[in-house]
Amino acid sequence: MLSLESITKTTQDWLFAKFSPQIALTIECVIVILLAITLFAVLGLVLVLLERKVAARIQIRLGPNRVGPGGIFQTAADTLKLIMKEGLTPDAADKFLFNLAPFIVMMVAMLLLAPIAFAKNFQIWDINIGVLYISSVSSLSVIGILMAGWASNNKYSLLGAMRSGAQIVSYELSAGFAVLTIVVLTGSLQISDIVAAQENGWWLFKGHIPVIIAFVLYIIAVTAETNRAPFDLAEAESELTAGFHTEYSGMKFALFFLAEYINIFIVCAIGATLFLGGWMPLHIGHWENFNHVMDYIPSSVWFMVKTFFLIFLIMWFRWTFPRLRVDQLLNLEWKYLLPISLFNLLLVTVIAIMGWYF
Amino acid sequence: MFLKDYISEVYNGVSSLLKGMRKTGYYFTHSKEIITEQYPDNRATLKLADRFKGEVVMPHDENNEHTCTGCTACELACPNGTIKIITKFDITPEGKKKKAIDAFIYRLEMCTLCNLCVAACPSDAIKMAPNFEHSVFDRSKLTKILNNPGSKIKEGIE
Amino acid sequence: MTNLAIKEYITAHAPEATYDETGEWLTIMVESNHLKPLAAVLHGQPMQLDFLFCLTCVDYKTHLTMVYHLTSTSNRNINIVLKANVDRADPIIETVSDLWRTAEFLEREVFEMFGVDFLHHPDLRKLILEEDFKGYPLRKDFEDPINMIKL
Amino acid sequence: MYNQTEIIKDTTDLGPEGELIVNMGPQHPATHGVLHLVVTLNGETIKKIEPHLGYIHRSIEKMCESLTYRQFIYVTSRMDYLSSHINNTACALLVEKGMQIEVPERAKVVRTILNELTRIASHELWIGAMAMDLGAFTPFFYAFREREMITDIMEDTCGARLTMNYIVPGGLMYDIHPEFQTKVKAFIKQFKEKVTEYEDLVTGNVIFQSRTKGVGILTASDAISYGCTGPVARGSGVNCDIRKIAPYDAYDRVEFDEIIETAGDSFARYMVRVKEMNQSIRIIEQLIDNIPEGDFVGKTKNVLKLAKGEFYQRVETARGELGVYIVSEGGTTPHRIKFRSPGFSNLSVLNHIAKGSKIGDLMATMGTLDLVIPDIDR
Repeated sequence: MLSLESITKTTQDWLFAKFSPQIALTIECVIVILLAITLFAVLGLVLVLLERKVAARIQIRLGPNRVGPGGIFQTAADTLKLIMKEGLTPDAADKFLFNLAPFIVMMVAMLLLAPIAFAKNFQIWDINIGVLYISSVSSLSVIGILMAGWASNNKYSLLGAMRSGAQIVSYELSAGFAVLTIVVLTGSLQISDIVAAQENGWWLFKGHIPVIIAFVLYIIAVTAETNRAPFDLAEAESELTAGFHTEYSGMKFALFFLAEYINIFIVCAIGATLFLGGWMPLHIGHWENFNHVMDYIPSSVWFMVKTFFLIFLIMWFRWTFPRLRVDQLLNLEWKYLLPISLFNLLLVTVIAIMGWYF
Repeated sequence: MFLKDYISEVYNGVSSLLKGMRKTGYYFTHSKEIITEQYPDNRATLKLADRFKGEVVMPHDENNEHTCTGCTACELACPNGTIKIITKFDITPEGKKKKAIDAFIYRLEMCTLCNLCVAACPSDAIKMAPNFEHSVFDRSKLTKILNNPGSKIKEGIE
Repeated sequence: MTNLAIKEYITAHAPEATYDETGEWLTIMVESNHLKPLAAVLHGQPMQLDFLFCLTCVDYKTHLTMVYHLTSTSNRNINIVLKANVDRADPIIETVSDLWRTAEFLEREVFEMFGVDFLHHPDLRKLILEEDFKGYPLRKDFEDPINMIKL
Repeated sequence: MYNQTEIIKDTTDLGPEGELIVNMGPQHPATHGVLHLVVTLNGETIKKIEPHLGYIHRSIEKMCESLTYRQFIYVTSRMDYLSSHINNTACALLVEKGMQIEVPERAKVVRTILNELTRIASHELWIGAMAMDLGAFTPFFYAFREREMITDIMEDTCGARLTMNYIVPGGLMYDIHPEFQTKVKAFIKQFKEKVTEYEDLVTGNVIFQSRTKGVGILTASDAISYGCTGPVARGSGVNCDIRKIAPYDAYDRVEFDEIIETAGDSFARYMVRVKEMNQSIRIIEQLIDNIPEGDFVGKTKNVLKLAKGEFYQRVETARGELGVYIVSEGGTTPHRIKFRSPGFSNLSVLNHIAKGSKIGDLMATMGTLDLVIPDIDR
């Protein structure tokens, strides 16, 4: 069966047979970069369309349906429009920072792609501190947002950026604790180890209620971290017009937009890896036949299905709930999520030490 | 006590959120609830209410005759000067002069579609038509002459 | 409270007031400099006309008339129209915005539309028109050649 | 209003203690039109709000001075366009009062039904816009689905969806549509089924409640002093329903409750409007099967002339008390006409109740005041 693993393996063997190791590695790097950029573009197009379709269905509408069959080329047309638009820079803006900010946000999103296992043995970089790397790099994105808000020299942008700063810094904590529960259970920070530990069942099912709580906390925290409704205070359309990207237009705006969706994809991919077993197929106890059938589905499909399920969940939140107020947002974190996640971590540690999980 | 309140608060909050998600989830999975009207595509089947006030028209019968006597009641009733009537004098076969309209000028761009002219008309010469696709490339096309060229007043209308 | 009792009560406080009962509600006419004290009396006990539901000005070409429509939220049957003539050339009247806060905005509107000057108003600026607008649009002699209002 | 240079000067200067002056509007997603608020902020906290009006001022009062008593009614549809029917009713009632025109029973009942339908439509739109102000986009579409049924009914009977101009002095312009009753009944059925959705999505939602409860508190005495009417005042516990105080049309023969909430916060104002929709349904249910037969318009002269004098008519629109004050000199046109619009007074209280709250609270407060800018500017 043709799998992503065999493709990468043959490519690598062929490259190392043909060229010296240094050149082969360089070519591999170029291929990976090209693939990553392609993935970005495709994900951006697909996720924006998906969001619009989900929103439309929830809002008893049809959604985009004019460009191409069922409107599938709508986002491509939108991208074309954004590329052709002039990227305005306000007169009073700090021009260097203003133009730099979207790229910082974008780069952070790209860096996060490295340790994600898309399929069995299909990973850019299986770093041994994968989870730590993710949580540390993802917190960098706030710098880009603050930079954009400050450099725009617009009061709405500034307010949005400051809100975003407070929000991301606080929600990092619960997201970190939720991730830590899995690290405690697995005993490793490496992504491949975490996936391998879920071979006989996903942590969501193995780890009793504490892991389910951790999963819920994780989803809430990453929704906040990616500035998605109901925590979209940084943008807060009805309050701050567009928040930190009020002054951006054209492709610079598109980069922010793209980065938002890429971030959603990444946090959902990490969520899927940690709690839903990444590319691991669904295995149930001793049902050998069932497990065999499940094994026939390619691992990349498993990964994508889980990720998109989580993405759908986050979109579902967005189109159902009203937005929180800024002080309520921080209340929710410091008064509810943080105590619960601390207590939860304690429970999980007890479970892990006593070996009470399956 | 504090802990009990805390837990019930969290429980009530989460359950209210889930209730909302169930509602939106219901609509997500039931595509028959979609109410979008695909307007330019459904023009053939689109039916407006018969009373819809789209624009003022002057109905003519098959002999190209209307019932407007040129009394200017509609012009007086109009609150914003949309209607202008230019009259002329026809010579009837008996040799008598008879007042008739030369042009019934109607400026759609000024019309607020209030129906006061139709209500004021003593001989039911004008009525509201359910047309709504009024956009044109030139504003002057919105100034219309409602009586057809060569049209006459119907016999017996005074 | 009947109209007669109201009239007696008001006459006790403002003897110069004149009355008109031809309309739907009792109308009291006073001099512009007596308006504020009378308004304070009406606002206080026992009348308690605490609800100013309309404040406007009418241009009679010879003079301007300020019109105040008052009612009481505790007794909705009492409706009183208070009127005061002001000079057209130099319209000045005391503000009532300290009694009824709603008058603050309504008086600003009258100020720019009729040019009536309200003494002791906390924030008498234009509300609707531009700062440098000349003329008083709702006066009868106002003509704007550019933005035609009359048909 | 400032001119261009002054805006720039005014807003780039930081006030004392790092105050931030933000121009919200005339183009802002939450001001629903061209309301311009100059908001002084200290961080996220609002220190002062100053409304600047006039962006859509059409001088309707001056316009009406040159229109006859038949003609001026259509202009009032353009004031508070969400309750245009009720505005028209106010004007027609005033002319009827001034000329002692006898209105047929049928016209009275139909007017009452249409007024209540208008009120429901206005509240439906408000509920959607309110939820959207707070960041929930979906209820807007659900609310519009129900509102669409009302506009369809209006289209059938009045020939227009928003600015109807169906009411003339003396009665109605033409008789109701033959299917009017069945359509209204179908609407009532659907409305009763779907109104629970707002309960699930908006009213019961913990985020919505925490956003609105205790926000923008208006006390009863302030509500009276600031001249607030309608749901804004009733949310603070002030009895001010003109339909009860001075019944007009067929309101004196129907049973309904005046909704009073005493909390005075945004949630109370929200609840008043939601409950009012149910009361409107109750009124319609009482009348819809008992529309009397007969003429739909009373006998009127061709040229309407009001007697010399002053006339005042109050009606309850969806936003509060609308007063029409006409000074007549005995001619065919009014000498002076004044519209006491509910939004104008309700707006004046905004600074008072939103001061000291957060920017997010301003949206909730402003949303529950239910401002319609053409109504404020006239």
